[in-house]
Amino acid sequence: MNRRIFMSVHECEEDLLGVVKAVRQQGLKIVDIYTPYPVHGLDRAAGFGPSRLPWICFVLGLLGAGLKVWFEFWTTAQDWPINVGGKPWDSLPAFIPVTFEVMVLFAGVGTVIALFIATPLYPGKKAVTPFARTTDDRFALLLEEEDATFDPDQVRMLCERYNAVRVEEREEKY
Amino acid sequence: MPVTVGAINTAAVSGIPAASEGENYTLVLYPKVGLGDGRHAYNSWLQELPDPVTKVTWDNYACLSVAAARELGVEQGDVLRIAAGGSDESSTLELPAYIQPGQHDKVVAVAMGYGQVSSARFVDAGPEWILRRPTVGDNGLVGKNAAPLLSLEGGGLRYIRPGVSVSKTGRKTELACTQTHHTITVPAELATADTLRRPIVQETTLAAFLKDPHSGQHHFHVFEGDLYPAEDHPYTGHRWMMAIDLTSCSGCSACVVACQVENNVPVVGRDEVLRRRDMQWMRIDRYYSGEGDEVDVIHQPMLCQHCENASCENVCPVLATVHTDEGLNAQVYNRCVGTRYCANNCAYKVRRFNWFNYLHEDEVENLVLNPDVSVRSRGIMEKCSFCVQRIQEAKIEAKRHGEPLADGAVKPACQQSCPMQAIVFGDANNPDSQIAKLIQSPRQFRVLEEINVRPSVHYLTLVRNRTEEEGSVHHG
Amino acid sequence: MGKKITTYVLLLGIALGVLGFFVATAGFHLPGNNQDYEPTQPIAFSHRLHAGELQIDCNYCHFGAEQSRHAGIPPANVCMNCHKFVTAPLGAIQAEDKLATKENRPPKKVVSTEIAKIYDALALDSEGKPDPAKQPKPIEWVKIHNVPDFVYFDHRAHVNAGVDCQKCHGNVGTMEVVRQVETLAMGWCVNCHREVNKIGVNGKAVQASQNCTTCHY
Amino acid sequence: MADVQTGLRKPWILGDKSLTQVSQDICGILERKPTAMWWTAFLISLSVLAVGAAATIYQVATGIGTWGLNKTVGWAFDITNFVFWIGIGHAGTLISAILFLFRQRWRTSVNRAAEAMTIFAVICAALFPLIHMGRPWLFFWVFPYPNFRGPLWINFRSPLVWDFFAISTYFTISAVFWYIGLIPDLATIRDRAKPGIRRRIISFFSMGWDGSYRSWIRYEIVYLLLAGLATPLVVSVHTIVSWDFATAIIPGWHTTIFPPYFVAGAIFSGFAMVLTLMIIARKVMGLEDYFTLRHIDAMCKIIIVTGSIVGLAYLTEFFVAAYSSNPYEQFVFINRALGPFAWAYWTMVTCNVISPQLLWFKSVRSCIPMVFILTIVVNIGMWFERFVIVVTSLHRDYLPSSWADYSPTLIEILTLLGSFGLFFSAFLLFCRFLPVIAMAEVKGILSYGKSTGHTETSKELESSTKPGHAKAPVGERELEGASA
Repeated sequence: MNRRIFMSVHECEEDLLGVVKAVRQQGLKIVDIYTPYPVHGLDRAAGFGPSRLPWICFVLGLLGAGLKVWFEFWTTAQDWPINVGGKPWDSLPAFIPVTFEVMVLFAGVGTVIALFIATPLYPGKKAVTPFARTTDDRFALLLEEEDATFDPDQVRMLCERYNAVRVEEREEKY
Repeated sequence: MPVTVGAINTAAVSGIPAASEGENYTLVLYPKVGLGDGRHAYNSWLQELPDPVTKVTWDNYACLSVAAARELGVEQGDVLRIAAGGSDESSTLELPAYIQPGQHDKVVAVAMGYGQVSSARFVDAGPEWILRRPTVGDNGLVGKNAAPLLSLEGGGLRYIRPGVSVSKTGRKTELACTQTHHTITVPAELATADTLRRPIVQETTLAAFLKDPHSGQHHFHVFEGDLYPAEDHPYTGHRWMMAIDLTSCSGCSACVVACQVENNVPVVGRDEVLRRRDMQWMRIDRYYSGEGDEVDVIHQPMLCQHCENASCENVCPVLATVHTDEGLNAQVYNRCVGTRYCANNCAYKVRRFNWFNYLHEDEVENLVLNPDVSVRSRGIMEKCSFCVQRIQEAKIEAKRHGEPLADGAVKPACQQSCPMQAIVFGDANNPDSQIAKLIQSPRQFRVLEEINVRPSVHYLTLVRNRTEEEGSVHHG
Repeated sequence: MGKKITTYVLLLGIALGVLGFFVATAGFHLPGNNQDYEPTQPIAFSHRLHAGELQIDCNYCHFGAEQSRHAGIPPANVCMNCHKFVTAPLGAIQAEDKLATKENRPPKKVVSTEIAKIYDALALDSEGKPDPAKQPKPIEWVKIHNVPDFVYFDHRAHVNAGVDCQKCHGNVGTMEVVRQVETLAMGWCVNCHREVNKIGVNGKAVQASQNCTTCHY
Repeated sequence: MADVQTGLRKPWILGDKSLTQVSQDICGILERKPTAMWWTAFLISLSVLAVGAAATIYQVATGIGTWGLNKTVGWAFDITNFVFWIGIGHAGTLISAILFLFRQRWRTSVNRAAEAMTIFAVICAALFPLIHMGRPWLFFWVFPYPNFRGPLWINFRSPLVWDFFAISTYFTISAVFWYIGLIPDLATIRDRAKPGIRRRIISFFSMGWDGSYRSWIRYEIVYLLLAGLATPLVVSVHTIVSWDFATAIIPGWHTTIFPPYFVAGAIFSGFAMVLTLMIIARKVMGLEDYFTLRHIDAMCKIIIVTGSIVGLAYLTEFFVAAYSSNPYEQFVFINRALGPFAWAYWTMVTCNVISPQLLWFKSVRSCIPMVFILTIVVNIGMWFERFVIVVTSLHRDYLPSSWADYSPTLIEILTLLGSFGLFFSAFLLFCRFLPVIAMAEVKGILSYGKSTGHTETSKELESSTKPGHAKAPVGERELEGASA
């Protein structure tokens, strides 16, 4: 299925924030925004929902810590208990450091992998930027022309009010 | 138990001339403990055996008293020329000085048994690497032969020669010493008065001991209770322990050699001893206590203490040193990766590390390797095992014959060779054993008891045969 | 067309390569693991015949196992306890007997080539009499069950505890040529020690030590 | 939003840069040929590394006896270097993570280089526990993997095992953090690069980053999570390293003060090293506008604080020893100050406690050569701190019979030098091939502290001009953009 995309390119973050707020007020559907750096407040302005990655991080951390405590207990107290320096079989305080490290390792690496899957990002992936300079100094706002009520000319005027340096319409498969 | 001391036969020493006056010294030649008159000079074990008093290996030296050294302006290691009159080469000897507290001020003492042709075989002793220094001296031999300075008098050899002159040559050599701090006290400038003497040896006098068998004991803050549940590690079978009687120990070092022979402990050569890497599992710590030249000597055999709460075990990352259920601190050579953490964390510094591939240097030694003990390669920690190979053998034999293990059936090499029977080893869980009784002795103490590592090696207070109750005994 | 052939050749090559890899690595053992070691011995001694068919007790030849750390390789004298008289397979002797009857002469002593090697080692002639021209020399048996030098295994302790020889050496009585059946890895030893502490050895309760110093010193 | 906070604050980035100028400045370094200075520095580092590698190979081939260790002093240069490098490695994650959580904007100029420094320092550090082993080829025994020994596991009670986990986790998380931070910048470089092999490689590693805001949201969250995880991690790592000593029974090691003391020391030395590197880098690569005197000033202040904490720790150690009435403990500290290694002890005190006090003076903080020298002095001092802790505690412990001295061999000294060679070689390569300054982050703070002129102008336009006011330039840019 094809859809029509309306793109407006801006030069600075204030213009972008302004135009995003304005199009949201008009009830237009934002497909995506391309920025060279994370613009603060844009997520709220664009109405993008919060990420669920913190939950993944939390669960993985718990999993890592739990597995490690169990593993340390199992190896030193159950599988092959060996008397080391008269310490009890289950030397829980001595297990804390490694448990903590494994928790951080699981949570950190797991979250990053989750990010790569969710975004998605992977080595060798071909980048599809709507406009070449969005990784340099341009901010691009992509709107979807949902139905006939979308008036390209009116939107163009709105965008240009926020110093759009370029406005463009295109067909896109999706 | 009263002790009687036999009368000294003064007639036997009447022939010794009085100490010479003025610049002249009396040269005393004495046979070396290990080498004898030199007949054992080919034996690398004995060459590397530290002298019981000076702790020097691989060399002979001229012992001077502290006062004589001060008078001559001599420091340890200064090469001295000892000239015994006469112009020929054989009547002079150049040897490094060793300053010996407690020696007569007018005596210079030199060990025999060195400079033997048979010691030329040690030219390659020790590991081969770029910074190594040779084991033999400039003459290609170990030490200098002092025999030409013997004199023949009345058909007998005289080991004492008065009227020798001692002068400095200006050269200096290092002596390969296994112990470089000689007193039981720490340097005075680095201590407060009450921390000067370390409470690691208990000693008392006979008079005080007869009055109170507990005399000489230190009263540590003994650790009450334990953080850890004791039921995790009950010692229900055998519980191997050792007791060493400091009163009996004469420092002869037979145990040191016996242990080296039994356990395939390598000989490392002079350079390695100089680098403080001697490998003997058992050492005899010799401390001087007392002031100036008036010193008492303490010999304290020191070996792995097989601590119940061994600090070495906790730190090994790979479980190469762990505890057995018979109370042994096991060192598993083939598991060791050589982090040396255990040696660092040993309060007694009894762990030995194979810095190089040591053995296989000496062909003769390799012929007498004990097949019952692994030969350790480089990068591995080793230490006293309480001769666990003998324990295993005795246990299996007892089981084979269906008999309980008798007390005394296991004798580690040190105990076996101790002429004073100062070392007793056995199963402390056997109430009839000798060791079980000794650890109840009022003289019993353990070294560094206050750090709660719970050593399995017990010592018995050194009782000096003195009538005064205090004498030169210094309490820490 | 040429391209297609190249593709087929390549695919075949890959398939063969993968197959070859699996064949080559099928017998892969970690370094130090000599499982399935089956060397040729200087004498084609058959454990199947002696231990299996003839039911000779292991301890008859390997008498060290009960009394010492090593089971030991029997000296050639032990072989001679029987092979002084048993010199060849029955068939060969009967054939010689037949031949001798036919030729009307006393039968010659038949010594099989393998047994002759024992005689050779003991410097005996074919009659079993000392031969001054020969020098006695040891038979160079190849050691199969070998543990590293830092492992001190003791046969005595195991045999006297009632452990069957087959537990470690496999069913030697069925082997024409002896092969190492077990890995002899540390885990294999340890797990047996754990197991027998629970179930005993042949019904007898034992205490198999799991201390490191049991084997390593 | 930026207009609210501006006005009173000074910008962190000088030169009134535009967004594309930032890309131009940072990527320009990578797009030019390396300078003669870079080649000289790189070749020197590489030669030093080669010498160190030769010494290490000789040591591994011959035996650890080629070091000056003995039965009493079992660790010296090896663990000293290890703790030293780990300490250096702490600043990177601290700047990246802790300052990120505290919203310290100045971190953006230094965090990339500091993170790279962390990674290289951790590599240098991890090398020493490896080569200090008697049998380094069996190092993997420290890892609990299933095996044919029973299976025989490892001793989780050993601080060396904790170390192993701490360092590998720290290295992994730091590397991931660093790489995550690099992705948007790699995309910038990719989109600037001419087609060719370089572009293909960068494109591969940029993971198809396109600057989509949906990605940015997740990215920001992950970055925040990683910062939140790395902050306790960075504290835990040096705490665990300090437990190598603190859990031992050797007087001078066995002390509860070590964790905070070590963490403060690590930050202290790490910041000093970051400053050393950045002062060189700003000069050589012309980054004066990005790494300004204000940055140096801020970092100097942290050095004063951490240096003073370290000084306090030295005093506390003496107090605790005196208060303990433990003769062994008391002796160790008197021996440190007055014994055979007193020279090392007083070098440490001079470099770590006395010299950073100069930084109280604004004039010293703003004199770059002075700061440069002081940072090097601090690092010398921190190396000696670890040397003093390791060697003076060991060489005279409980039994006087086993007291021994220690002196390093040539092999040990060359190994230490070699680790510096490795560190600087890696850092120089990093400067050549990757952006030294986090462009995406710097762009984010460009407007901070700037006059709000631009925004006001646009507002003005919004109200006064008609839509479609921006004329001619738009057309030009449209053409320019059409090629995308």
